[in-house]
Amino acid sequence: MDPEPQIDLSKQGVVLTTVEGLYNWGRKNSVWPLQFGLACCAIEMIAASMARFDMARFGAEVFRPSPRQADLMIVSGTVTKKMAPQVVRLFNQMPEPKYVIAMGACAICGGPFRDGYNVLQGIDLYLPVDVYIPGCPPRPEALLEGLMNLQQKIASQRLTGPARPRHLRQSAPGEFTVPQFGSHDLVGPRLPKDQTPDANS
Amino acid sequence: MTSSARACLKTRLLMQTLEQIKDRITASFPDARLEIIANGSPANQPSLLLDHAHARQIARFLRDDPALRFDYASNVTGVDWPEKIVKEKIKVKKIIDGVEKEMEEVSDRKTSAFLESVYHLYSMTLGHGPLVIRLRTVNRGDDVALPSLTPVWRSCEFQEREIFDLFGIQFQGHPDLRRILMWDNFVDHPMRKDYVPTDSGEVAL
Amino acid sequence: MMAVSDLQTSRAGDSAGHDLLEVSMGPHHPSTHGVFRMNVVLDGETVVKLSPVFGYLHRNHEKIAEKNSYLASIPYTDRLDYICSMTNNWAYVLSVEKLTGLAVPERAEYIRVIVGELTRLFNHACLAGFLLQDMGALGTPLMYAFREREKILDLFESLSGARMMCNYMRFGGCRCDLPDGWLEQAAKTVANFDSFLDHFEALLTGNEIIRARSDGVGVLPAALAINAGVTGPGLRASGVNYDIRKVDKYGIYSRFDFRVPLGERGDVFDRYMVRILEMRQSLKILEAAMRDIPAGAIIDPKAKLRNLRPKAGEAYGRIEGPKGELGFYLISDGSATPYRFRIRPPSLINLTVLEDMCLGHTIADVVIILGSIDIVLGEVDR
Amino acid sequence: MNFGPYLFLVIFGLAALVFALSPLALAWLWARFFSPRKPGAVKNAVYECGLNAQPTGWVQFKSEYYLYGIIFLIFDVETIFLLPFAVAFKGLSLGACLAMLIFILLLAEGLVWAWIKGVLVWK
Repeated sequence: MDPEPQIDLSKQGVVLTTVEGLYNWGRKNSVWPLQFGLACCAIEMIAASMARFDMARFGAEVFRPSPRQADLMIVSGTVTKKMAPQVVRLFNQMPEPKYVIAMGACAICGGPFRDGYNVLQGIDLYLPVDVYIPGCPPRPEALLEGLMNLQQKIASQRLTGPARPRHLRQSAPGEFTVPQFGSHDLVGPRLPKDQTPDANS
Repeated sequence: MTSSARACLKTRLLMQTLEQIKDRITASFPDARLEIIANGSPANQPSLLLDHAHARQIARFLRDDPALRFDYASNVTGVDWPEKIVKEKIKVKKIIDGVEKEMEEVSDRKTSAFLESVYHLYSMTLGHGPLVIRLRTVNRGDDVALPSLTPVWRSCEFQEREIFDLFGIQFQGHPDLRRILMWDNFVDHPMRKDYVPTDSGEVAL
Repeated sequence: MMAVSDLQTSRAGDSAGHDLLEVSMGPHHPSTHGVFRMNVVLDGETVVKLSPVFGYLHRNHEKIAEKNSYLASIPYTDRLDYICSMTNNWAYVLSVEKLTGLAVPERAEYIRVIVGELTRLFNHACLAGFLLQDMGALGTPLMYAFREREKILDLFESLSGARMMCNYMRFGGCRCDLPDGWLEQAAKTVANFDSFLDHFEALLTGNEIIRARSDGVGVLPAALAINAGVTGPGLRASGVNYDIRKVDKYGIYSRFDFRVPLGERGDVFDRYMVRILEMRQSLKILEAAMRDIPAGAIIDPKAKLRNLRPKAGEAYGRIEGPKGELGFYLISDGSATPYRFRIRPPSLINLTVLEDMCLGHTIADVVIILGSIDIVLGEVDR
Repeated sequence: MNFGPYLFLVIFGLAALVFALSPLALAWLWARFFSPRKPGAVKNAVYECGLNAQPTGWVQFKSEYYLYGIIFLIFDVETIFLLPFAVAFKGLSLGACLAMLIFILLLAEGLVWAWIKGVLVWK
């Protein structure tokens, strides 16, 4: 659908859209994040949801404590090896469609604590991450910008065709293996490198 | 007269009393082997090395003695002293052609390897401190047991568990000696100097 | 009441005609202020046994610090108690100054007191906000507290460049001087912080729901508090007069006259009230410090920062952080990296008595008692 | 063909039924065509704060909870009966008021008995 007629029509109060457009428009403006704070980035995430930076403008201020009612997991803080199984299990217990934002240098690659013996060097070793937000901690505006990037990503997802997202493809795995505690380190298969979250977006 | 100088003055008052404290302890525990370990930094916090047998009784004495009243164990630290070759200049007295002269000789000496737990004690009732006491294990290998001071000060409970978890010192008499930070079936003691972390298969950036 | 010691796991003996339920308020739980876990054994709704589990945010500060130079460890201290980065810097820098015997110029001492007390202000305000959130007042007190915190973070940002991770203090002084206009802005913020506190107290202190929920809940006797090493507002709420600003007189705290508020019963309400009163005393210190801050250098010129190699020796320095006694024990062997870098975590040691305070209370009270201890997991697990 | 006064009731019922079932049918169709079901062992496991849940749910609860719940239910149902009585209160004869009074007093007496027996306290 080319946008020009759409814009002219919407000036006269007539909205033209597709089923997909409506479906994605509804989803992107009510992304419910999981109440899941790990470390310093969690304080910046709380500050982003408070009055001054006001995440409510993006419909994302409803922090759901239970993974059953959340669509977005903001991994805000250092994922340690002792916490990694819980993070992956929580992500598995969230209903589809679900997204992951890796907030802060620690969630992306271990950050300043990269060579700690108990620190997982990035959550994308076990989970498909949709948006990476660099910073230590990223400012609340950076988190909001990451949220906008995610909203654009949701808006551009297709319902049918080969390029549809992971949760709409029967072939794509619905569950990610939870790592186990070994005697020296975490054991268990990691996310294969080629499996980017969504082939097309 | 800024802060650190004033702080040194205050601890200096304790400095003289460290000898007095040592004498006070040996007065009531005659066969305890105590040793004052100097501290090179200007912080002026020398420490008192206790022997295993009397450690807990001396600790209880330090807490309950009316003149000392060290009722608050602020900080318990584990330190790993692996074996080191130390090049030392030893002053050797030699008789050279009839005259006794002091000669300096360089020789390397293997320091003894041990694990250590350091207690910083303060007194909330009398307001003085820190009194630093140290406990050392026999070696770093099989005999790494130390008497636990948790029955005397409950603030050592979690800190001694952390030393057991990260250094491997077995605290005898600790009510609940389990790992506190690492997961339960973790076997290494990661804060030891010779701990080699497992390579996480990650390409170094 | 069943003796705690002879308790097995969840299917314990049902002497009272019903089973005991073992539930884990696990690493991911809205009331645990981060990734902290408590294994609670419940007799109906009453807590019979509570064992805390730590380590979910053990980021190995002490191992990394052994590979870092003394200067490189300063940004890591920001991330210990990630709400009060300035006071963490101060504690570390104080113990390095003890290790090396560095002197601190007057102006730097005043700046340290100002930013330290500003940190204490918004830490206690946020604590009250989170505590009320645990009691069920979702959002409102926390919104007020975070609004004030944002004002003080603006001050820190204009001073040090970063909102939360200031990395501002150095051995022998501070990194940069106050930008012009900063003191007036800080004076304005401190002036209307007083009226914010009046609003806050009007909203909270007299509220009978809060009194009903917190009077006599989680009582901590003074003797147990001393023996278990509880420090900070939790200790003073039990009536023990021990404030390291008065005991050690570090920095220039001896020049300010401020009183140390003490509680009587040591329950959740006393811990809340002591913090509110401490905020008022901090305001007095701030006004005095901002009034007579001298001009002058802010760092000791001969303080070597980059290649600091302190003589072999050790030092234990401590300050009265917002959460309790925050201490750094440094052992140096003459090289550029510390031989041992130990952090005395007030939050972890204050949790020693969590079980003693929670026994016999309902699980809803456990949430409030944990909230009143004020823990931050970055400092608990280090 | 006169269906009498009940025709609109049937239509009204059917409309309500359609109104209720159509979103469900739409959702079912959507799920069948667009988003395939992918149940998994971890996804369907009990959520226990991120941990592996040991099945301790089936625990014998304190009996006081059960009694407390029953008493609440009784008085909840009682208020339903009181509603028509309160609405028609003005037009009632003395006999009706007496009967209602007996009904209320009987229940109040039950509450007093339960209170004395200490059922309402489960500490």
